[in-house]
Amino acid sequence: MKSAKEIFDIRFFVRLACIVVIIALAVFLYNFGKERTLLVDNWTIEINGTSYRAEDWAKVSVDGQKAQEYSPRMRISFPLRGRTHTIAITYDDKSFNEIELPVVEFKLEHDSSLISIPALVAGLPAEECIQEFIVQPAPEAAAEENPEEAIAEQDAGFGDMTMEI
Amino acid sequence: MRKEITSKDVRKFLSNNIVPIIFIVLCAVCIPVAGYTGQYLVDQIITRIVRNSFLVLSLLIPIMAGMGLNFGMTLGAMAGQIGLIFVTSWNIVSIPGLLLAAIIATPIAVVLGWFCGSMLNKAKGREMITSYMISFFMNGVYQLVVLYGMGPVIPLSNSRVILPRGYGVRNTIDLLSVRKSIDNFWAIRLFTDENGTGGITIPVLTFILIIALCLVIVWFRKTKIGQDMRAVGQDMEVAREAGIKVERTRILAIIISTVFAAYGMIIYLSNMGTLNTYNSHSQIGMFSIAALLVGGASVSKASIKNVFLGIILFHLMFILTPQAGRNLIGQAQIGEFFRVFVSYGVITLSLVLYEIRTRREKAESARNLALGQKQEEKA
Amino acid sequence: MSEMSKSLLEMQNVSKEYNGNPVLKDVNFSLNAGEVLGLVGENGAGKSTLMNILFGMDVIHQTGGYGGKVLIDGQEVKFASPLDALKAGIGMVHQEFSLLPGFTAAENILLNREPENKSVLSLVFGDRANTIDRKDLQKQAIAAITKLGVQLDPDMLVSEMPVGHKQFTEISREISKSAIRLLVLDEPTAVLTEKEAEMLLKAIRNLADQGISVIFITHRLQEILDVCNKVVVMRDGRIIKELEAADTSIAEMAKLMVGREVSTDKPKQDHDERKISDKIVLSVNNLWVDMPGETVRDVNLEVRDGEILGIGGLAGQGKLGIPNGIMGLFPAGGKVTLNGSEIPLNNPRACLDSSLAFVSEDRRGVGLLLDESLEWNIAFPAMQIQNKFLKNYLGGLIKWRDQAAIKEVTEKYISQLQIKCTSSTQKAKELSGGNQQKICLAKAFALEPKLLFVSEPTRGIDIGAKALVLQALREYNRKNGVTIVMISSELEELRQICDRIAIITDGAVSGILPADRPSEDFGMLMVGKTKKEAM
Amino acid sequence: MDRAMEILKGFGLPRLIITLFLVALFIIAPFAGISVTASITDVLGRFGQNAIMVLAMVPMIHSGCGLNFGLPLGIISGLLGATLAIETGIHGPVSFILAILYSTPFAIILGWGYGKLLNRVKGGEMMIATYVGFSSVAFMSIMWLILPYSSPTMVWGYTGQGLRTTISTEGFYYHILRDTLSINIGHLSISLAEILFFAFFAFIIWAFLHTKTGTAMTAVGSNPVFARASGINIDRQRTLSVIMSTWLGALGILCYQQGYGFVQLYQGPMYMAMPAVSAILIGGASVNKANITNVIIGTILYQGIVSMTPSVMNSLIHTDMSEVLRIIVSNGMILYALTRKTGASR
Repeated sequence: MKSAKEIFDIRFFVRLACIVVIIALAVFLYNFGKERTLLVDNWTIEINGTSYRAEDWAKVSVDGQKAQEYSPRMRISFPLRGRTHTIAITYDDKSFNEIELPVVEFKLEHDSSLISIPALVAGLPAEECIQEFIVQPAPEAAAEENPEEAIAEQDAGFGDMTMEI
Repeated sequence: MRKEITSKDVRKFLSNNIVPIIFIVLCAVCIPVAGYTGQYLVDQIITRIVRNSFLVLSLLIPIMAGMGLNFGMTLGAMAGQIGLIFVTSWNIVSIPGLLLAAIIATPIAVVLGWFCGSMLNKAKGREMITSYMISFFMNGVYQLVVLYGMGPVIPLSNSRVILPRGYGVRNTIDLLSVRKSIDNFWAIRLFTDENGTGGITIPVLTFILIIALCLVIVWFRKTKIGQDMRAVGQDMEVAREAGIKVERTRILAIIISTVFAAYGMIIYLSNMGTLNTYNSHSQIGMFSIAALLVGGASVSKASIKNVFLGIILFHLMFILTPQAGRNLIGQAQIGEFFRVFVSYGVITLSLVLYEIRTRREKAESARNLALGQKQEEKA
Repeated sequence: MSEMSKSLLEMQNVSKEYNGNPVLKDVNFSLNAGEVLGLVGENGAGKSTLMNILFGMDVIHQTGGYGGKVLIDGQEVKFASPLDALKAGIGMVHQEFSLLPGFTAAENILLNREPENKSVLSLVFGDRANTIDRKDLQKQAIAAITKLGVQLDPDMLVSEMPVGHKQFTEISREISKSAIRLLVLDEPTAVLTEKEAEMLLKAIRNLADQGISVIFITHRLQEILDVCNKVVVMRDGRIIKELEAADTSIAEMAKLMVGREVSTDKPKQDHDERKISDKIVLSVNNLWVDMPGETVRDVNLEVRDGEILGIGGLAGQGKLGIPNGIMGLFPAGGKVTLNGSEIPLNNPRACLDSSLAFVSEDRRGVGLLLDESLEWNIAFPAMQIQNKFLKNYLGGLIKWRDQAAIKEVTEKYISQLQIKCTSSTQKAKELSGGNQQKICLAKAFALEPKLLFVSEPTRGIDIGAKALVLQALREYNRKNGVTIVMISSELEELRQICDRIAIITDGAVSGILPADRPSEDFGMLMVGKTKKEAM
Repeated sequence: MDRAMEILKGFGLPRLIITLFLVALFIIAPFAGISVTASITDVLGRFGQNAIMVLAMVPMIHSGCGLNFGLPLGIISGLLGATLAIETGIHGPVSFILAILYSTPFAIILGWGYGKLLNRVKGGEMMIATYVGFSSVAFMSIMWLILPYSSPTMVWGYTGQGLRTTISTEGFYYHILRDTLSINIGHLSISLAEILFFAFFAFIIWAFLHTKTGTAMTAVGSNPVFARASGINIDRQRTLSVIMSTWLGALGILCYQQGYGFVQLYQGPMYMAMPAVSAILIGGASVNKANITNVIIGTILYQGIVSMTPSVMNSLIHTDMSEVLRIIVSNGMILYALTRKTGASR
């Protein structure tokens, strides 16, 4: 039997540290590399009973990318990596003055989220402007795939010969 | 002093390098017939090297440990695919996605490699056929997991990965999110035309990775474990007498190979851009082994040089033959069948040559004895 | 020099039994530091068992340990494994090389004891991730080679070495182990050329001068005289005599090795005065056989009609190669004539067709179909060679196995040779060694040969079975007039049953003597003295 | 009790599990709404179709060449026979006999070459056999494209050159055995001709193994050194066994085609060795021991599982796991045989 001292030597701790670092790296990569979809939306929206009307014109830049111009009832999706992002909005007020909103920082929680320009313009805190966006599964146009068939074919030797490698 | 080159030396050189020579001749004949431009071919070859060299390199270590061609590298490919299925489902993109896939694939590859290695320890002397059957067997298990386990048991739900019926992974998964992310991270383009297309693309980062793996293998040969593997590969009994843990060393060789194969598969698929869930891995072992053998490796001896020469020659043949077939007979299909025939044929030829050579060496001692008596008589 | 007086190794009353058969009885000897001890004896005298005990080999533990004491520096030791013996500074060089052909001498010398560069990676991947320090490896190897005092290139691949260098590599490996104090060399010169052997003997003296004791096992008695301080002669598991090398001679040692007590010196069996005709049945000229471990180099031999010719000699000298070569089981060359017609070599069928038969020493490997019934084993060669036990249908187109005839012949031999078995359909692997041997004999008898080779017929079977087997052979010879060539390592056995005995050394016949000659004469032949010198 | 354990041990755990699994399937079947008689009909039909290919394993195992992973070579001879027979345009039972006759010389020539090759690579037969099979399939794929066949039933319509991937045996020898001498009891239908066809060849093999040459072949497989010491020409026995195996493979595929209804060319024969290999192993054979009983039991068990699992599984859990299950069972069986300590001589 090995004594406790022999098991818990420096090598043990180095290995433990390695495993911890790798797990930490994995967690970091998961957060850092995860791509989420953000829909920036200029629709009239109702939040907590209050209705916010769509802006007539707005210019929005997510994470400092090239700004996009919005007219009402417009919705553009951005694939975003990582969790924390910023949004900068420029909009026209009623007297057609261009007003730049201070840059808002927000976090994405869901795979697909929707952020509302009118709500942000109205000065609501960012968390309240974001909602989860549930994608309606589009009806499958193509015939349903059947992996079982693929397996059976593969076993019969088909599909090997023309393979690109 | 100039060494005389006798016809015996030439014959020996030919018989030791018969496979690469066949391929060089084959390619030399096909290049003019296929009629591709040199630039196109160079670009294609670079792409193939990028794609395949990691996979082929993973075969070297078991050969060093005397376990022959590791047909079980398919297991590593499965692990790599499982890693990619996870990151695609979680939508982790670009290089972080590939890194995470590699982290996920590693423990799976280690377990599979351990399984494969322990099995091979029970079948000493027929490692190759056994590792071949292991790859078939584990293919079934992989399908069980991917087709019925993913969804209900392993919680994945992304519709890009999982079939609409709620369980099982799609036949093909689009890897757009990670496609060429390592290659394009730092790519140098040469000889492009006005539109910025065509020409030759050199993915520098991928090459750095491949060179790093080569260095790792060179370093590995110099380590104690590398030395042990060479010892075990030459004679298990002598190694055991010297106190080397033979079984453990052999298992380690397979584990390392499997893990490298997993990484290789991730690089390969990220370059390809699509994952054929039920097909990609099943043939990759065969093609990698064929490429290595084309480079002049044998069942018992292989080097990094063989890997690169092999990939260049084998894939040159692979690119050329369909076009050559079309230009020659008017049917590309013949070329396609031909290249498959050549792949299988090369493996067959190498295996046969290896067995014959081993037996010939055994027969040598009798000849020496007869010779000795004759010389005595003369004296 | 008070150190010298204290013995490094001492054996007290060591004894050992295998399954109730005593193989070592009351062995006592001692060895001082820096001494070279010669250990001589015939095969089976107990030398290797003694060494196995010294090294704590598994085979000893598995068969119930040993009696008596082994002392090192006056302390009793019981090694659990060879590794323990190694730790105590005892090393052994075996007869078979344990070298890796693709490694250099230096790599082989330090196999699995390579000096390493510590690297950080070893903290994660374990010690085996350290790289090997090639420079130090070279240095240590050279140190060991210099200590031995031989010429050996540390960078030479083993596969390209002459045999002598391989032997030096093996010995250097033992010496390179730290704290080596006692080295056991098992027939190190057997495979060497004269020059290499000389070098080795010098090296042994060299080691002894450095205070390392050596136990030197050899059959070349001259070497004992050249290099040893004292000699221990073993026979039948006993130490017959301990001699000072300075005051003995080859003749004395040879006599002690093979000699029996006066009462048994005359072979027990009645050598019934019978006339052996001068007719030569089989003559062998310039035979060479490539049988690993039993190489035949140049054998010339004549076998007379109706006699029993014994072929003896020490293990590894090539006596087993002769029948195996003639019968085509190993690559062979030369000329073999049976009754005036030449027999093609490397063709077992031709030998069998010309009424030769062979009972192999390798019962399980060559002699038997272990997974098949006794009926098959006995009837098979006769069926294949002579079309016996077959029923012909359709005018001989279909040769059907005649189960009844096979059963009949099997039962005949079962009763004739008193084979113990449940039935004639029992599997051969289920029988005991002695009964398996009888099956092998029955197989050969069923062929009804004119000349029968029997190789080591009594190896590994108990005494009762031994007597039966020998009796069966003799009867077969007398009744059927079949000439028998019997190969055996046991000289006494040969002397009991044979008419003449040929002794093989170094792959050639060193002499042929009538069986009733005193055993010393054979002993002299065995240790490499020619017939003339023995006279 | 010990005796029972002994028998159990000899039977082998994996085989036991497979048998119990099949029995369980038959017990469950009626509850899942599947007719047992229809299932038995199906299993027997598949048995008749496949048994000869399994039988083709026997000679090579007997002579110590190991499992015949090179079965595709025999199948190719069969395919050549089949296509040549169809090319003649003769319909009906005669075409089946013609196919057998045409395929025989190919089987003998290919088997002879294959045997010579295997003799030069003793010890590495199985791996090389696998790849000889694959290479020959790939080579024949090219040949099917360029050989000058002209029968319109076989050649691609639009190019007029190259054979189709599947050719119907309808009108030639489709169900030539299946529908002859078939016994119908309710839903149970047994094709006597198919079974007799197999029984005939099984008998020939059985009888062969009782002749002088057959005995020599078995001895070669059991202990090649013994056989050589007894004056047997090992190489010749091995070559003979390979020729027999190849010829039986050719017959096997013809028998398969008459039941299945199609001639499958190109990559069709690629993996056909695996089911046959694993069937004989399931039947109790090992890498170097096999007999006719192993063939019969193995084929029934293997085909039973292949035909029963999909229907039972489908009706129970509405998931067709049968294909995956088949891959695991059949390859697992081969793996088990390869990694067993006993019979590890090769």
